[in-house]
Formats: sequence, C-alpha cells, structure tokens
Amino acid sequence: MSNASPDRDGGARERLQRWLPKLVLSPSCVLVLFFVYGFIAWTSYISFSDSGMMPDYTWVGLHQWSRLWTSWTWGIALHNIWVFGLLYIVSCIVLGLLLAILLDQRIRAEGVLRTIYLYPMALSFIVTGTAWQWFLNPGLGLEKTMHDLGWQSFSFNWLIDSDMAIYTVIIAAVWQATGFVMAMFLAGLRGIDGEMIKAAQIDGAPVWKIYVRIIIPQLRPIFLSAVVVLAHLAIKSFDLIVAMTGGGPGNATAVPATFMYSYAFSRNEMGIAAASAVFMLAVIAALIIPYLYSELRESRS
Amino acid sequence: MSFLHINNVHKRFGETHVLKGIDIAIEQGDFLVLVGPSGCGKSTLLNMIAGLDSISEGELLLDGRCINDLHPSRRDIAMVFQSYALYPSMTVAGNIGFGLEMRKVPRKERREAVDRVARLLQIENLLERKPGQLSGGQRQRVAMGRALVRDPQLFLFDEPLSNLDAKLRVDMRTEIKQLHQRLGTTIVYVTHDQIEAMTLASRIAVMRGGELQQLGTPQAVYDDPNNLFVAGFMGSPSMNLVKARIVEQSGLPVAQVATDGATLTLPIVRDRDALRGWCDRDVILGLRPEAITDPASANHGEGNIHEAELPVALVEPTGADLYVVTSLGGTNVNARMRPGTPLRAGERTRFAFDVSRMVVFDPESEQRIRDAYTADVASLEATA
Amino acid sequence: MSFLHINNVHKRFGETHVLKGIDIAIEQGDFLVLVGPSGCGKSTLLNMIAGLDSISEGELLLDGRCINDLHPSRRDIAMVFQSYALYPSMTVAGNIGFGLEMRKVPRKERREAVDRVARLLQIENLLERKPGQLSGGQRQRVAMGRALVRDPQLFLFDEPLSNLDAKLRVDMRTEIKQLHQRLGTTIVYVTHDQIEAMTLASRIAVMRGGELQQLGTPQAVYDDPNNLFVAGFMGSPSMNLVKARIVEQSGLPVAQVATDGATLTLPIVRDRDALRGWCDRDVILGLRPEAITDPASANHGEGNIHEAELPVALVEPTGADLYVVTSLGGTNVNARMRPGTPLRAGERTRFAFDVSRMVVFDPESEQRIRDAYTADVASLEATA
Amino acid sequence: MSVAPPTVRRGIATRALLYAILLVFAVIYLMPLYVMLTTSFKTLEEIHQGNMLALPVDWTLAPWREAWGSACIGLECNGVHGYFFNSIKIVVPAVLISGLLGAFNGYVLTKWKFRGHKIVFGLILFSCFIPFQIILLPMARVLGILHLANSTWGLVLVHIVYGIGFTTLFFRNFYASFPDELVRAAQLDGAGFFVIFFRILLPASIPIIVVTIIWQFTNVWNDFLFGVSFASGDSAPITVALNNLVNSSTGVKAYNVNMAAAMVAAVPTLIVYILAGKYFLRGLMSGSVKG
Amino acid sequence: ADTAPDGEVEVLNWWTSGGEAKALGALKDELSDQGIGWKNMPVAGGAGTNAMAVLRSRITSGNPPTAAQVLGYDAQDWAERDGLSSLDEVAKAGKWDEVFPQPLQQFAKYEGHWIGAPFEIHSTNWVWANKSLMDELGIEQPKTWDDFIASLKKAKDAGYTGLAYGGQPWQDTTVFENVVLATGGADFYRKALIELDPEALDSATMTQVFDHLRELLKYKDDNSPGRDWNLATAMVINGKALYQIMGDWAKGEFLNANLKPGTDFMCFRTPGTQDAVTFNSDLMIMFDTDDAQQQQMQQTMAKIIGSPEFQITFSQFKGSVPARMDLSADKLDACAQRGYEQVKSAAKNHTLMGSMAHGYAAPASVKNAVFDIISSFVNSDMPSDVAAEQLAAAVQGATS
Ligand SMILES: Nc1ncnc2c1ncn2[C@@H]1O[C@H](COP(=O)(O)OP(=O)(O)OP(=O)(O)O)[C@@H](O)[C@H]1O
Ligand SMILES: Nc1ncnc2c1ncn2[C@@H]1O[C@H](COP(=O)(O)OP(=O)(O)OP(=O)(O)O)[C@@H](O)[C@H]1O
Ligand SMILES: [Mg+2]
Ligand SMILES: [Mg+2]
Repeated sequence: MSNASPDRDGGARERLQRWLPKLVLSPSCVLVLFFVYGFIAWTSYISFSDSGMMPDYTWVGLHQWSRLWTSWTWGIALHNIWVFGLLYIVSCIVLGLLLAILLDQRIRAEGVLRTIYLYPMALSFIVTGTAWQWFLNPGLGLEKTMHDLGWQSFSFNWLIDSDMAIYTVIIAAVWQATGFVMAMFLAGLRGIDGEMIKAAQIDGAPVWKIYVRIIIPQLRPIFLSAVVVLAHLAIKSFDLIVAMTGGGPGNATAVPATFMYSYAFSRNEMGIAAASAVFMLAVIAALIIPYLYSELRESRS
Repeated sequence: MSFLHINNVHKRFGETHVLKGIDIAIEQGDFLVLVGPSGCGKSTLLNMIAGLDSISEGELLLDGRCINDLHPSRRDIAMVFQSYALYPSMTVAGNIGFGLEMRKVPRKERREAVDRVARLLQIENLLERKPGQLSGGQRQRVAMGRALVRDPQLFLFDEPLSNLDAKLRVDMRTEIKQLHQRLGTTIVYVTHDQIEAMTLASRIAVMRGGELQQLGTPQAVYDDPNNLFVAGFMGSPSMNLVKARIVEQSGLPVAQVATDGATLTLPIVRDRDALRGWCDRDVILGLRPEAITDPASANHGEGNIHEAELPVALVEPTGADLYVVTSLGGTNVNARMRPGTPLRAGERTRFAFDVSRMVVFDPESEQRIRDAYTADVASLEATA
Repeated sequence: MSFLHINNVHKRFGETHVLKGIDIAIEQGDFLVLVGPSGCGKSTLLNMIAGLDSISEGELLLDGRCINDLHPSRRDIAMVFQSYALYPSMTVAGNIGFGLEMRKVPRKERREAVDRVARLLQIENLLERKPGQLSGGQRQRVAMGRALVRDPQLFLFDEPLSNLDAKLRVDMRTEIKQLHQRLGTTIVYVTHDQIEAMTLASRIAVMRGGELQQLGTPQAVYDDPNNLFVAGFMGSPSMNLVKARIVEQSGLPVAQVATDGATLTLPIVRDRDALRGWCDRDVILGLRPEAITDPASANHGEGNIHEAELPVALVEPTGADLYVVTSLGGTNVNARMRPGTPLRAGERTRFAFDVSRMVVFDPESEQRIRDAYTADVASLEATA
Repeated sequence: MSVAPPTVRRGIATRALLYAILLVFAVIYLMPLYVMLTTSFKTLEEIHQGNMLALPVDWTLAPWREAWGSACIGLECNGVHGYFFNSIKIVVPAVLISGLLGAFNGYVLTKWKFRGHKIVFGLILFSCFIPFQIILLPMARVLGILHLANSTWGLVLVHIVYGIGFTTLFFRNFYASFPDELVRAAQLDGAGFFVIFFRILLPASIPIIVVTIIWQFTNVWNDFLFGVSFASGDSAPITVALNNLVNSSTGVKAYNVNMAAAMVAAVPTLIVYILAGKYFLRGLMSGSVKG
Repeated sequence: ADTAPDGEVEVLNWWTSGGEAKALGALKDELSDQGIGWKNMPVAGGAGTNAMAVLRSRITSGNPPTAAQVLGYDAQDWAERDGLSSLDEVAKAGKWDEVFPQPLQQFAKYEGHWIGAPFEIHSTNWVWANKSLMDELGIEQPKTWDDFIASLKKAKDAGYTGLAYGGQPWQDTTVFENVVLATGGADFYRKALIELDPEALDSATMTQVFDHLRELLKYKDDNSPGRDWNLATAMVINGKALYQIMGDWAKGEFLNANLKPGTDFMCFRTPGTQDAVTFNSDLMIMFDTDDAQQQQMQQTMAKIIGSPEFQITFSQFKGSVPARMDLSADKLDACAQRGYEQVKSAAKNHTLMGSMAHGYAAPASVKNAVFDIISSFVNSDMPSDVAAEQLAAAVQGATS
C-alpha cells in the first residue's frame, strides 16, 4: 500500500503519523549504513593503505593487493574455499534433498527425526568442533574405536593428512547444515500441488520419475535459496576451521576467513588482510546481489 | 451391462466414513456430472475411479472388468484437475506428451499425437511455451490436451473450469460440450456450477454427505427432485419452498398457503393420487421462480396457471429478468417476471402460478410425495 | 448539490495513469455500484474516497465539503473489504468495537453499540469468537458489523461477497439490499458480479481503463448501453453482437444480417432517425439473449416482434431456461427459450426477435448510434 | 503427500529400507552429541581406557560440577557459570531488540511502502552476508568511543546491528503475506501507526516471532568471533570461556570436563530447538527464510 | 584501562597450561602482597593469535589492558606506535642495562628506553628424554646429529615413538630452527634466520637442513598434526616416546608430574647445538594510561618482574632460566642450572640468538611466512630444494 493519509491541514499529530514509518525505519538504516557500509568503506580504504599491525592511512595504491595475490597461503586459501564451497554446497543439497524426500513419505516419527537432523544447526562449532576433532582423530576417535572393536584394518586418518584434512572439515560442516537444507526442501515439498502428482501417476510415471521429472524441477527456487545461504556460510566458515584444524595441518585447511584473521592479528599485515576481506566481500556480492535483485523484482509482480 | 459401474462403493479415511455406498451406472458416451455441497465426497469418488484413492468396500467395474486393484496408469483413464496440475518445468508439448512418453510411445508417434491434439484445441502456437507463460484459458486447454492425447476410455474432470473468470468459463463450457458431442467419449465431471451441470450433463448425480441423493437427466433432477435437498440444491435462484396444508375441496386435494391475512389456495395437478392421502396434513410446496410470473409471461399454452394478487416485498431487476419477492407461508418467495414490469416494493400485483410444475414434499422425511406412476417414470428415466 | 461528488479525479502511480478524470455525483441514499474489468481502477477509486490513496488531481466533495486532504479516520466513512480484513487476534466483539475504541467511546456505550449491531446482523452468539473460527458468511457479517457500528455517512464496499459461495452470495445480497432500504445510507459498492450490480444498484458506473464509460440506473445501463464495451460487459450471457448492414426499405432503415444462405431483415424501431444516416453502411446490432425467444414466449404485448426460421447449432438447457445457439452474421447467437421446448442441434426452428430492444453501434468508434432524443433521456436519467 | 498411488501395495521391504536409511542418518547425526554427553559422565580413566562409544560404567556428575563451578580458566577456577550468565545477559536484550527492530522494519517495508523501499530493504538484507572479520577493527574503535568496549552491552549492540538483516527479512516476508487491507481497515477505524502494529499485526505474528527468536538466539548464543574480540575477560560469553577452558590444559586434557562445559554451552540452544523446532519448519514454509 | 576497577591490574596473556599458569600465579601472589588485585583476562587458543586479536581490539577501542604478555618483535611494534609506558625508572633502579643480556635488550628497549620487563629466558634448543626408556633401550645421551638419529632409530625399532611431536606451525618451526642450528651452525643460523640473507635461505646448506628435518620426521608418530606441545610432552613423560625437541617450558610438565631431572628424565641441548642458545623471552609491556594509580601499579609490576627473587621463582615454575645474568642458580634444578650457564656463556660468545619460532628472529610477518613453508614441508612430501627455494621466496614476499 502507499504512504496514505495525505494530510496537509491536519494537526501535528497527523503530520507525525505521516513521518512515523520512516522515523521508525531510520534507526536501523542508520545502524546498517554506518556499521555495515561505513565499515566496508573503511576496510576498502585500508586495503589500499600501508597498514601493518594497526591501521595506517598512508596510501600505497595496489601494493597490498599485489602482495595478496603473490601470497602463497592465499593461493591455498582460495583453492580450499573453492573445494570446500563446492563439495559443501553439493553434499548439503544432495543429502538435504534426500533426507527431505525420505521424510516426506508419511514417516511415523517424522517430528523426532526432523529434530535430530536439525539440531546440529543449534550448536556452535566452538562446542562441536572439540567433539569432531576428537571423533575424527585417528589416535583417539573413530579409527581407534574400530581397532578396539577388532576391525584392525580400518583406517580413517584424513584429519591429519594435509591432502585430506579439508574433507574432514567438509564432513563436519555438512553435518551441521544438512538439517537446515532438509527443512527448506521439506517445506518446499509440502508446498507442491498434490494434484500434479496425481496427474503424473495417471500419466503412468514411476515414483522416481515423478521426483526427477516433476517435483525436483519445481524446487528450483529452493535450490537457489539453499545455494545462496550455503555459499555465504561457506565463505564465512571460521569457527569451524579454527575449532577443528586451526587451519592445519600446516596451512592445508586455510580458507579466506582464517587467512584474513591471521594476517590481521598475528602477522601484522592489516593491509593484506583488508584486501582479502574486500575480495571475499566482492565474491559474496557477486553471488548475492543478482539473487537479491531477482527476489525483490519478483515480489513486485 | 453398463460401461462404468460404481457398485456400492464405500470410502473410509481412518474413522471417517466419507462415501457410504455409492451406486452409479452409466453408459458409454454418457456425460455424468457429480454435484453436491463441498466435502460431500465428489473428489474422493473421482479419485477412486482414477485409482488415486483406494476403495474401502464395493466394486468398480469399467467395461465389465473390475478395476479395483489396477494401477492408475493402467486404467485407461485420463483426468483434468481443478488446478490443471500442469508440470511447470516442461513445455506445453512436453506436458501433453508426458503420458505417452511414460508409456514408451516412440518419439515420432508422440509428436504426431501431440500435434493432432494441439490442432484440435487450437494451441499449436503454444507448444513450446512453459505453463507459466499461459493464460488461464490456455492452461485449461493444455490440461484438456493432456487428457485427450491418450485417447482413453474414460475422462474425469474435477472442477476444471472453476479457476476461470465468468466469461471464459461460458466459452470453455461450450467447447467441452462440443468436444463431447464430437468425440463421444464417456465423461465424469465434478462441478459446483449449476449452469455447468445442467448444460453439460446427460446424467446428473446429486450427492450429499457421502450418499447419492438422485441420479437422472438434468431435466428430471431439476423438475422432478427426489427430495427437499435436491430441490433446494439445484437451480439458482433456488426453488421456493413454502409451508402449506393439503385440504380436500370438491373431492380433490388442494394446497392452502398462508399469505398476509388471506389464504391462497393452489390446485394440485401433479401427484394428485399420492396427495389424497395427505389431507389435513402439513407439507412443503416446491415452486421454481420461473413458475411464478406475471400473468402475461405465464405459459398459458401448456401450463396450468393459477393467479393471485399478492404484495411485493422487494424488486430485484437483473436486466434480463425481474425477480419479485413476496411472502408466502412465512417465507420469502422469488418470482421471475419480465423486466420492465413497473413494480415497487409495497405495491400489490398479480402473480401467475404454474401449478403444473409444483412439487410437494413431506416435511418430516423431506422426501418427495409422488404418485406411483411418476415415481416409476423417474426411476425408469434414471436408469435409461 | 449532490452528496458525494467525484469531480474530475485523476490518479497516477508514478508513471502509470490509473484514473483519467472520473466524474460521478450521487445523492444521499443512493447505492452506487462500480463495475468494470479487473485493473480498471475500481478499488483505487474506492480507496481515494476512503482517503487511503491520495488524489493526484481533481476534487472529492462529501456533503459539499472538500475532503481531499482529510485523514481517513476523520472522513466518517466505513469500508468493507473483499478479504474482510478482520483483525485476526481480536474477538468478533473486539473487531466490531475497535473503531469506537479508537474514537475513545466509553466502554459501556461501545458494548451497547456492538450488541445492537450484532443483533441486527444476528451474530450475537459469535461475539466472543476469533475470526479464524468463523465461516465465510459469518466473517462477512462481522465485516459489515464493523462498518455499521460507526453509523457513518458513507459506506464503501470492495467486492464484499466475492469470497462466498453462490448460495450464500445470493442470501447476503438480499440482506445488503434490505439493510440499505432500512437504513437509507449512501453506499458505494464494487463488484464483478453482474447480478449483484443489477439488483443492488440505484446507479451503476461502468469503468474501463481508468475512464468512466457510462453512469446510470441499472436498467438504463442494461437496455441502453452507451457503447459496445458497456453492451458486452453487462449481462450474462452477454448481449449478442452481430454484424449487419443498414439499408433503406420503403423509406425506413432496416438491418440486414447474413445467415446461412439467406439474408435476415430486421426492422429498425429504436433510434430510427439517427440510423437514416447510416444507410448502406456496416453496423453492429446488439440483441440481448432474452430478446430472441421462441414465438410463444415473446413479449407480444409491448414488444415489436419479428420472426424468422433459423437452424439450431447447440441447445443448452439450464433448467430455468433453454439457451439455443444459432448463427447470425457469422457469429454464434444465444437465444433464450422456454425450458422444455423440444429442440435438437441441427433442426430448424422459429426465432422471435424483439426488435424494440435492439440497439445499434458504430463498428469504428464502437459508440452507440442514437437518436438525439433518446440520448438526451439517457443523460437526463443519469444525472436525475 | 505420498507419491506412490495407494493401489500399489508398497512392499514392507521398501518401507523397512526407508526407515533403515533414516535411522542410520539419525545415528550419524546424533553421534557427536552422544559422544559429548557420555564422555561428560565418564571419569578420566574410563575415557583413556574405554571405548569412545561405550556408555559410562560409573556415571559421575563430577565433570559437570567441575565445569560449572570449579574448572580453571586462566588463573581463576570458578568454572563457566559466570560466563553462562554473561551469555544470557547478552542474548536476551540482543534478541529482543533486534527482533523488535526487525518487526518494525518488516512492518514499514510491507505496509507503509515509500519510494525506494526496495533499495532500503536490499541494503539491510545485504548486511546478512558480509564476512564479519571485515568489521572487527572499526567496530572495536566505535565501541571504544561509545564506552561500550569490553562490556556485555557492547556485544549486545554488535549483535543487534548484525542481526537486523535477518530479523527484517523474516518479518518482511511474513508481513508481505498479510493483506494490506488489514492496515487500511484499521486506518479507517482511526488507528495510528503504532496502534496498528501493536494491536493488530504483532499479536498475529507468533509463528514468525518464534522463528526469529530461534534464529537470533542460536546465532548470538553461539557467536565466538565477536565475543572473543570485544568482550574478553570477565564479560566474555560462554563460547569464549569454553574455548579458554578447552585450551587451558595441564598435561592431560580433561575431556570429560571439556565435554561437560561444551554441553553447558549447548543446552540452551538445544532446548530452544527441541521445543520450538516445529515452528521453525512452519516458519520456513511461510517463506520466511526463502528470500 | 578505564574498565579495570581500582587497585586491579588487567594482564592479557595466553598462559593457560599448567606450568605457565603457576608461574603467572606467582606474579599474582606478589602483586596481592602489595595490595594489588588481579583481573582475569586469559585468551587461549590459536597460539596467541586470539590474544593478539583481542589486544588489537582493546587498543583500537581505546581501552587497553594494564599490561600484556608479548613476544620479541611484537613489543617493538607496539612501542613504535608510541602507546607504551616507559619503564626507565624501574630499569635504572634495578640496573637492568647491566643485568639483562644484550640480545634481549634489543627487544625490551625501544629507542633506548625500556618498554618491556623480561620475565625469563627460554631456550628452544633442548631435547627432553625419558630416562627409563633410554636405559631400557641402552641409549647414551647423543652428542652428534648422527648419534641422535641412531638413537631415534633404536627407539622406533623397539616399537616406541622416537620423537614426540606437536604438529602446529610454531612447533614445526621450533624443530626446524634446531635443525638449522645443528646443521649450519650459529653463523648460518644468524645469516639465514636473523639477517634473512636470501642466499643463505636458498643455499645448499638449507637444502641439507631440510634433508635432516625430513629424516627426523620419520621418527614422529602419525597423529601429530594439531597436537598441543604439552600433550607431546606427556608422551615422553608416559614413556610412549623417547625425545621431544622443545623449549625449556616443557620441563614444567615433567616437574608437575613429579619427575626428577637426571633420574626420571633427561635434558640436553639438541645434538650439534651445544655451543649456542636460541632463546625467547616473555616480555611484559605496559600500556600508557592517565590513571595515576594504574601507572603506579605498572611500575610496581615491572619492579617485581625484574627483581632477582621473582626471576628465580618464576623460572622455577615456568622451567626457564632467569633473564638476569647476575643471579645464583642454586635454587634451580639441574637442567636449569646447566641451561643458565650455557645462556651466560652464549651471551658472552655472541651465540645467544633469537628464536625464529617465537618472534625473536624476525618480525611477525616473516615469522609467519616461515611457518607457512615449514608446516607445508612437514605436512607434505615437498622436496628439500623446493622447500629452500620457497622459504627464500616467502621471506622475500613478507619483507617487501
Ligand atoms: N486424506 C483424507 N483423510 C481424511 N479425510 C479426508 C481425506 N481426503 C478427504 N477427506 C474428507 O473427505 C470428505 C470428502 O472430501 P472431498 O474432497 O471428496 O469433497 P468434495 O466433494 O470434493 O468437496 P469440494 O467440493 O470442496 O472439492 C471431506 O469431508 C474431507 O474432509
Ligand atoms: N500501488 C500501486 N502502484 C502502481 N500501480 C498500481 C498500484 N495500485 C494499483 N495499481 C494499478 O492501478 C490499476 C487499477 O488497480 P485497481 O486495484 O484499482 O483495479 P480494480 O479495478 O480494483 O481491479 P480488480 O477488479 O482486479 O480488483 C491496476 O492496473 C493496478 O496495476
Ligand atoms: Mg473436490
Ligand atoms: Mg479491486
């Protein structure tokens, strides 16, 4: 609706009423403009400055950026986030969809199962990272347990294998987010027109074909939302890596978020850190802005 | 042996008994319309015919063969849904051809079949569009096309026109009627719309609370309702139902209706024999609005017209007609008069009652009071 | 000075010009119905009257006072919405009393006013329920109650019945009509429903694309449409619009219509003077379905009946009537006949045309071709 | 909705397989929680000797008591309980205020639209997606200027600022499905901006309020980065204390105490999820997270 | 520090393991004897990274703690920002210029002014050994690198873990710098890791260093990645592993476990590094404040830290040796006594050199660049010559 109640002759109270909506919105706007966009601007500036241990406003142009791109760890971090992001998003979506479909078959204990799949979302990785680290540690956790149980040849040492460590992080991350993705898909499945499935049954499609040809294509908006949410979680994943591997073994599990943190706070390279942060933001923006744009356009019609 | 035979079919969802023994038989080429209030079980019955709901009790025979346990895709039945249920991610051609594809019809044949149906429905130019890009009427056609392409033995329609606006609904109705005349397929059709039911059906089944109330031709259901429910349900504006008392006058039963002050006496023409037994008992008279008119419009040729002067309570011109409301037996009664009749609320005017169309009901059992003869004819007609 | 005067009102939403100079004036006690296709600006106009949308240009006078800039709550106007817009978390009593509460009416008085309205609408027993626990019809009543309780100068209704099923709609329509007669308030009412518009209105305003097409009594709009749009829009089934040619025969203009093979000649009765100037030019004839009947039903008393034998394309019985479709001037034409007329598609039968009800349009401008005299009468009527 | 037609008798085998798969996943999902829980009830010897997956032989509450009241964090040995209450002091106002602001924003952005409302919404929404490392230092400076550094109130402010995006999104999507006519009717009834909000919209917003509370509660409670950066020391939230506790080791890691402390940190969010989880799904269905 | 209430000092630290905490407790006790309270502010985890982040956040917010524990170049960096209190008065009174060794003063003084109070001197070139295991396997204390490797092999063959190893970058680098010193000698160490000479970094010697490191790594167990140093120490204590190469803070863990140096465990300089000492030292820096009481307490704290008694007490708990060179070692245990003498002589011979792993050889950016390469080398099968090349490049990148 529009900002109705045109009122030129009315008293101050009515004039106030007219301004109230904007007045009420303004604190949030001010907060966001300052604390988000102001800070982004500040960080962008820092990425062009000579900041080391503390901010320093001397302009050095692209110096920090070129150092960022020649940095060896940054290469690893980028590679990792790429592997991590891709596998994380794909696994969460595949598993989430699978669980949602299975749960959608008039399951008796659906409520309980749903809660079980969803609960990891409730826990911080500062909490579960410890458990995962222990669980996946070959000397202490799963591998030892299997050996104790008599399965001597069992081997699962990814956590300490620098080539595989990133995958253990993915396992934990997938464990945490699948439930959420499942809930999104479940909500989507519940929204599908039952008549359409009846139509497909009459058309003679077997169950799997109904899913593949009819239902899953209709969940497209949910796929999109899930990808956006997961991508942003992936890029922001910090607690997870810190709690599980601390970026190690070596730098094997460094990602941009840990890179930025370590450059800013332990390497006294705030300029590079800012550049990496701005780069992360740019990547997120490239992902999110088209999505936001389409979402907002949609709501117009 | 009838073509589709619904034989004492029951449906229970857990505790709730939704269909309580439905018996309907129709012939090949029939157009059966199911009507009834919301929740009376129309869609459930349709789903059971399609095989989408299981049958709790009873038997479903198609062409003499019991299909109770046949998979929906093997029943040779096509269905058109209220929401059309088009597959949003496929093109129109894909939608129409999907059933054939699932039946492993070769691509070329499929293409031909789709083209043929598209031509029939005049949607050739839409074949490459997605359903999202179609208007309501076009979607409806695609949904029909999906059913037609398979050339099934039986078509099921579940309120296929209710999502269209009034004008389009009238057009599509005519199209369905013509399609039925042309193809001669058997159709079971659910609708809420009176006019749709009356104009399309060769048989109407009126349902209520999981029970069949009446099965017959549209005219029989309209003119010869079995009970108060059917009488009140069919027709818009609905039949006037007026409390009256049967008394004997000069050896014949007549109906006496209280009006303001006076008593209106209406002669009994139909079901006279049965009503003889009802003397000095209360009954309910049923008179369609179009059977109460201004004297000039009355059907003096065939009808049996009885005139009376009554006060006008309300005048409702619809353009095509003028509905005049008066009060009879304590209830408002609608009379349909020629538009332009100069009347105002509060005036008195002459009403012409076509008593040959009057039907009488037992207020207790709510059943029609009928001569044995007409009852026979009605049931004969119903199974004809 | 009229009671509500909408004076050359415009509305723009940014670039889009939604209302393009609407002029409507109604008297106290009038029942103005706005009709028009979806998106023509009916709701926008209503919202502007209520003060919920600002007025881009023009003036809105209520009882002689310009209310352009008055806050909605101070306009003394009540509105009933299509969705009813009941406050979901308040009881029925709370909903009805909310407006009074906001106006600081003491609790006791409020309670009394709510009770009075509840009695009027027969919803006393629902007062403690939440809207979620009500049926559609009950919600509608509560919405009405909310408007009534404030006893405003003007009521606005935006499609208040469109969410109800057919039967309930008819009942509520009658109730609104009676309420209007009893209370004598002024009402502006938006609807899509033909019958609702015709039966309720004392004035109908037909709109299209933000412009007023015709304002007049229901009968005037129905029988005397200003242009092709109004003719086609009002009435269901809609007016038959047939291509024809005016020729002179024995000094009088007649209309010639092509039928299969032969030519049907219809005498011109209305607007004869204006049509003299149209000899040998193409026009469009407008004939309501009820003006084409079987000879027996024709209005021989007042009408000017012209008979012709034509083939039957389709027969659609609705119970109350029998619609017979034939072809005239290349288009399907609906005729309304008495039910039970024994006709089948393919036969030929006699049709009676009431040419006194025939109207003629210019195919180019789509405007009515009218005698100066009748045009005067129409405009006179409209502002009466 | 079931996808197989009822006329096809679904084999018991298929059904069993279905449940089996679901159960296997359930077990995998519960494993870390199970390990944490059982470990927190074991003695240290048992942890070192026994199987990680075995149930405790001697159930002991000592690790919980220690974690709550006497475990050493740095030089202080008072357990995590103080930090637990810090977290509560942060979570309650942060959730309430960010929720209220989000509700107001959603209300204005759907029911009192103005030119450019979409841009404003887009700007607010984008703030959900920024990587938080980017704002640590400028935020620290601002908190210092506001004299909120190193206090729970500073963290409250931070969580409000970065929670607004999501709360606004939730309420906006929810209120978008409310008919505008509701607001119009109330205006005609003479209700003003706040009356409409508090009397009409807010009482009808329970589902989305639950979703917002769950979401914000989880995020704020589980936050580590802001907590460690802006509120070290006595005003630290439980996650920071937990991290300090886990990393304060004396030769052997007291896994049981660590796990008990982790459980203490996890219990509130777990309870919220278990109690209100079904509203979460309902909220998702109402489209609140879709955008 | 405007949030620290009256009479309390707030000291940012990451001393959270057993010996560390006890040593810090000594300071707390001393302070409380003087009526000064202690406000807890530990920031554990991330090997001090979190602590540095917090410190930065506190400084940025204009709300620094009273004092903070920092290492080497970090102290210089903070001093450069001109935000530290001068400790000159205390230093003058305590004659700090004379009693603290020159290499340490480089870090504790900035532009001639004292800005940090050194707690202790740790040396990082120590090997810690399980005595009973040595006896069991018949191992004598190795004198040369080859002996060292041979003894490791013996342990491995007997089914023990040779080298208890914590797989974190700073631990990797600690071992690495030991190998550098053992392989290349003190001059090479200085050239490569302190002067950061590119030629030394990418030299044949460096390749050999990596070869040695690779050989050494054969004797660690597979589960080392991510392991905390004290857990590795525990392996030696428990007799699961033979040696650990670690700074002398590891001794605190042995002592905590009631083991006796010489009888239960052995400590000796990493074979090949006997003549030199790589050190690090915790410095307490004090932040500028206008609060007179705080200033007073800062001075008091500095005085306590620099005092002979505290230096001894602290080192007893922490396992280190006093930073002052003028004390008697009587109260220290056998290992520390030996270590103290070695530090003293190394200070004289100019072989007391900063540890790379602890920020006493190069600034943080370089240190971490080195960490990157060493950790990668440890955790992959990178060839030695490539590692040397990478190391030079990384250092080059970090100093540009
Ligand atoms: N799966 C089900 N479980 C329980 N009850 C059901 C189920 N499906 C339908 N019903 C009930 O069966 C009754 C009949 O439903 P049905 O959909 O057949 O009615 P309908 O006549 O088609 O109504 P409408 O005209 O509103 O479409 C209703 O009372 C409904 O509540
Ligand atoms: N806030 C708005 N901004 C822009 N255009 C609007 C706005 N509100 C309405 N319109 C446009 O104004 C036109 C008239 O809308 P309105 O709602 O008055 O139509 P209507 O006649 O009530 O239609 P319906 O019968 O469908 O209710 C439509 O084309 C609509 O798109
Ligand atoms: Mg139905
Ligand atoms: Mg409208």
